[in-house]
Amino acid sequence: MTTDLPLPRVGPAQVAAPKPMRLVLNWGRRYSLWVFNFGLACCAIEFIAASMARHDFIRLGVIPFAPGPRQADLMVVSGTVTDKMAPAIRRLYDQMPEPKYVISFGACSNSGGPYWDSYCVTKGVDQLIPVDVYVPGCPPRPEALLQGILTLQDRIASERPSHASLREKLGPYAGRRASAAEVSRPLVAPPEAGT
Amino acid sequence: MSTFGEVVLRSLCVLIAFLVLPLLVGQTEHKLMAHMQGRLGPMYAGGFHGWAQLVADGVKFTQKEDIVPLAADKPVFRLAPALGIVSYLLALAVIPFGPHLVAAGITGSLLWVLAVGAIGTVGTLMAGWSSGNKYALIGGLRSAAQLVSYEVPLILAAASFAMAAGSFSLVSIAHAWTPWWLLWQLPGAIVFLVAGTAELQRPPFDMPVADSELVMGPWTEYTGLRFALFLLAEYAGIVVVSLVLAVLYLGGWTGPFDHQIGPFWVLLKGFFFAVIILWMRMSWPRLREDQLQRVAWLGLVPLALLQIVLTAAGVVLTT
Amino acid sequence: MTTRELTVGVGAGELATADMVLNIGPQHPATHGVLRLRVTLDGERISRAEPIVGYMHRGAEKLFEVRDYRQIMVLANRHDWLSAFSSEVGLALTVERMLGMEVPVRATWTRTLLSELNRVLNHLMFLGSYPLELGAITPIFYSFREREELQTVMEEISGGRMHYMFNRVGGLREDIPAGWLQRVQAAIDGVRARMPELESLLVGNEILQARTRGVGVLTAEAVASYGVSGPIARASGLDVDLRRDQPYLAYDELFAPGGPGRVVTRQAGDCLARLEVLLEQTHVGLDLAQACVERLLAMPAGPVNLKLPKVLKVPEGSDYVATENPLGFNGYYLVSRGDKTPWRLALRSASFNNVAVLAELLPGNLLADMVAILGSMFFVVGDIDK
Amino acid sequence: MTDQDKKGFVPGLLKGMGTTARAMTRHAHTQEYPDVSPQLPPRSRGVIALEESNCTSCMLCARECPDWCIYIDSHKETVPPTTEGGRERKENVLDRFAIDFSLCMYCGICIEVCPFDALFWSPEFEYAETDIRDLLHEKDRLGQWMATVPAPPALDQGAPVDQPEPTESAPSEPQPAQAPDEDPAP
Repeated sequence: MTTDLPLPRVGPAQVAAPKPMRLVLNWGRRYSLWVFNFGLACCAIEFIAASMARHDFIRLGVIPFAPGPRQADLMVVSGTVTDKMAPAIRRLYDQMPEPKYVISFGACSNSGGPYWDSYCVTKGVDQLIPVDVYVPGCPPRPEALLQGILTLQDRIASERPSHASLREKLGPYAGRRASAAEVSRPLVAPPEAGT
Repeated sequence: MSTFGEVVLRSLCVLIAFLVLPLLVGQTEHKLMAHMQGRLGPMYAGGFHGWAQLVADGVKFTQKEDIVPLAADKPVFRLAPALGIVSYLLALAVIPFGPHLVAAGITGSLLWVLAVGAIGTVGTLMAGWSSGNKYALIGGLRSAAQLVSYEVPLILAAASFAMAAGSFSLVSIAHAWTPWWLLWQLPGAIVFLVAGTAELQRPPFDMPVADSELVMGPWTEYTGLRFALFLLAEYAGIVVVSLVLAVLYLGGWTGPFDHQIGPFWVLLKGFFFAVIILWMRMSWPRLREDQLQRVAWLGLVPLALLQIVLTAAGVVLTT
Repeated sequence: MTTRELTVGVGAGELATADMVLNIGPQHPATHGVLRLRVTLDGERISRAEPIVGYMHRGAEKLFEVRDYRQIMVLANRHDWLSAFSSEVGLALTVERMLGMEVPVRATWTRTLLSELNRVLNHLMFLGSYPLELGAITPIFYSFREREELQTVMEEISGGRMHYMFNRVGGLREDIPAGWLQRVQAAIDGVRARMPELESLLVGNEILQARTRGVGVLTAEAVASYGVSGPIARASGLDVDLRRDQPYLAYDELFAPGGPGRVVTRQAGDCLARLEVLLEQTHVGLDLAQACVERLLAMPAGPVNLKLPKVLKVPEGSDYVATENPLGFNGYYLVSRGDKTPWRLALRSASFNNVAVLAELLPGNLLADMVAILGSMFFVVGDIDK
Repeated sequence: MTDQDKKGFVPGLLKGMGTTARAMTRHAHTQEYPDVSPQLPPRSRGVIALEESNCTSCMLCARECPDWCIYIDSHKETVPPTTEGGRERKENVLDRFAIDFSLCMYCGICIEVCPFDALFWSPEFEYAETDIRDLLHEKDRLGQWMATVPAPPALDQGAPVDQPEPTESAPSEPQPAQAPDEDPAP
C-alpha cells in the first residue's frame, strides 16, 4: 500500500513576496534560526560547547530554545547515525515546518566517519534528509560549527524560497508516492515483557 | 473628537503597547540571561547588540509552514492561541498609566484583570487537550491543576489590596496608595508575585512546559505563527502581572514629577517586577508538580489570609 | 505490555482507566543522547519502565578486529566520549601488559595527570547538565567555562579537545610542550577559584534539594546485583574505586596513606548523594592533577614513549584490564592470536550496567522524578551501546 | 511547605540569585569568533597539510589510516643517470594525493607514520562546505594548507634532548611559513 507523501508548503508570507519584501524575509530567517540539536554522539558535546558562554552562537541568532522539531528551523545532526536511529531522524525532520535547514556536524553524520565500515551505521545522514552544510571534524571544534552557521546564513540571505525550490531541494525525499511503511515507519519494537 | 474615533485611538494605543512591551521584556530576558551566564546574547540581528532579535523571530515565524497534526482536534487546536492573546490584551486595556491615562476606565478594573487573566489559562488547556500528543496532554493537565490552585492565593492577595484602598478600581487603589503600604502589604505583594509567576507558568513554576521532560508541554505541536502567539502571550502575561503589581503595591504613577512623567513611573516599577520574574528563571531549578501545589496551599494561601487579617486590622485602626 | 493504550484528543477513551504508554526518546531533551525509555504512566506515576538501548550501537567491538593496535586506539576513545583519555589509557595498559612493556615513568605520570583532568572534565559536564534537567539553566554555563579552561590545556598538549589520540602503546605520542605544566597549574587554580560559583547554585539550593533528596534511592544490594560502578555505586555506600583497589598508572602512590587521593562515598544513595559525590570527586580530581603536576615538575628528564617495532604484534593469549573511568569500571578483554590485530577485544563499559538498574529504579516514581533519576545516573549513550 | 520552611527557603535561593547577579556585573568571557579569530595551539588538529615535494607515495599513510580516507595514485618514471655510465633510476611520481575530510577522524596517525615529513597538522578549521564532495581535498588544496602550518612548540625541559622522539610529528624540514593569526605558545 502506498500513501501520498505531500510536499511541504512554504509559509503564507513566502508565496507572494515582492523583491524588497523578500530581503526582509530572508533577513528574518537568517537571524532567527531556532536550532534543534539532534545530539547523537561525541559531536553533541561540542555542539553544546558552541552554545555555551565561550562560543555562544546565540550571538548569531541561533536560538537553542527549541526543545522539539515543531518550533525548530535548523536541525544540527551531530553524531553517528545508526540504522536503528535512522527512522527517528527522518520522522523528526518531516515534523519540522518549512523553511528548514540541516547542518551535518562531524565526520560521523557526514559520511559515517570512523564507523563507516560498521554493520549498523548509516553512511552519512544525507542518505535520509537533505543537508545544507557539512562541517568536517571528529569532532569539529565549536568555532567550526560557527563557521558552518555563517556559511548557512550567507546561503539563506541569497535564497528565494518557493514551491519550486522546495521541490528541487526535497526532490528525492518528498512530493511523491511513498510506501506507507516509509512514512509511518514505527520505532523499533521494544523487547517483550520480562526484560 | 467623536467617541468612535476616541475608541479607535484608545484600542490602537493598547494594541501598540501590547506589541511593544512584551518584545522589550523578551529582549531584556535575552540580554539579562546572557550576561548572568557570562555570555553576550544576540549581537548580530539588527546590528547594535542584536536589538532586533525578536523582530527577526517574528518575521521568521510568519514564514513558517503552519502544521496542524492529523491527530489534533483541529478547530480547538487553531483557536487555542487566540485566547491567551485576547485575555492579556483585555487585561492590559484597564491598567492605568496615570490618573486619567487609562484605555478603558471601568470601575472594578481589578476584578476585570483577574477575570480576563483567567481566560488565557483556558487557552493552554485547549492547546494541551487538542494537540493529540501525550506530552501536550500531560502538560495540559499539569497546567490545569496548577492554574486552579494558584488562582486562590492570587485573588486573596488582590483582595487585600482592594480592602486597603476600599475600592476595586485600579485607579483609586493607586490613588489610595501611601508609602507605608510597602511594609503593610509586603506579604500580599510577595504572594501576588509568586502566584502570578505560577499563573504565567514561568520558572520555577514552569512544570507544564518543562522542556526537559514534556518536550514543550501544551505547545509541543504548535508551529510558526501560532507558537509565536503563545510566546507573545507569555511575555504579555509578564507585562500585565508586573504592571498590575506596580499599580497595586508601588502606587502606580506616584513618584517625583508624576504630573509630567507619571506613565514613566508605572513602566519603571513594572520593569522592576518583570526583572525579578526573569531573574528567578536564571537562578533556580523548577519545582515538582506536587511540591508546587504544596507551596500554593500550605505556603501562599495561609500567607494571603494572614495578609487579609493584617489589612483588615489596619483599615479598622486607621479609619 | 499494557493492552489499553490511550488515544489523546477529544473523545479519548476511558481516561480514568487507561494507562498511558509514553516513549521517552530515542530523541528527547531529557535523555541527552539517544537512550529510549518506554514508560507506562498511571496519571503522572510510572508503573513500569524499560530502558531500550541500541540506538547508538556502532559495532565498535567488531571494528576493533580489523584494525591494528595503533588504529584501535582511535576507536577505543570514542565509545565514552566524555572520558576519552581514560578509555585510551585502559587499552594502552592492556596491550602493554600483554607485551610485558615497561612504560617510562614520565609517561606514566603524564598519563595520570591527563586522566585526572579528563575526569574533572567529565564530572563538570554532568554537574552542568543535571541541574539543566531539573530546570536550572545557568549552572551548565558556569561548568562549561571551566571545561573550556581545561580543554585548552588538553588541546595544547594533545591537539584534540575531546578525542585526544595522545596515548600510544608504550607511552604518549609527543612530549610535553615547554611551560605547559605551569599553564595546567594555572588552569587548575582558576577552576578551583571559580568552583564556589557553580556550587552556590547547587549546594544548599532548597528547590534542588527538594527535587533530589530521597528521590530514586538505589540500595547497595541493587548496586551489587546490577554491577553498577563508579560515582553512582559510591553514592550508595559501596566503597570501591579501582584507583585504590587495583592501582594502575601512578595511583598506588597517589592513593597511598597521606597521598592526595581519597575515595568519595555517600550512604544515602539518592539523587542528591550522587550529585554530591560527583561534586566532591571533582575537587579530588583537581587535587590529584595538582599532585601530578608537582611530581612532573620535579622529575628528571626522560622519554615519554618507547620505540615500537614497525609491525606491532601482541603475543598469543588473553588478558583483562579494568580501569576506573569517570563513570565507573571500564574494562578491556583482549584475546590475541599473535596477529597485528586482536582476535577479539571485548569492552566492559560502565554506563551499560548503570542504566540497566533504571528498570528497577523508576517504577513508582513521578514522571518529573524520572527526569531527576535519569539525569543522576550519569550515563553516556555511546558507553551503553558501544 | 509550611511558613517556617519558607523562611528556610530564603538563603540558598537568594545565594543563587546573588551569584547570577554578580556574574552579570563581570565581563562576558565570550570569544566573538567571526570577529576575533581564536588563538589555537600549534598541535591543534584542524586540517592536514601536504608538502608534496617530500612525498614519495610510499602509501604508508594510506595503509595506516584507521578509516582509509587517503587516496594516492602514482606512477613510476625512469630518471636518466646523473653521471656518465651510471644506472638510470626509477622513482615514484605522485599523481594524486587526496584526503576525504568527510571521513577523516583526525587521529594524526598518517602524520606519525610518514617517514619523510610530507604531512603536517594545521590548526585551520574553516572549511565547512555546502557540497560534501568539496570535502575531498586534492593535493593542490592540501598543499595550500602548508602556509598555515605553525612551528612545533618548544618541548619541556624534562624532555630528553639527545634521543629524538620515535614519532616525529613535527617537521624537521626547514620551517614552513607560519600563519599570521596563530602563535605557537598561547
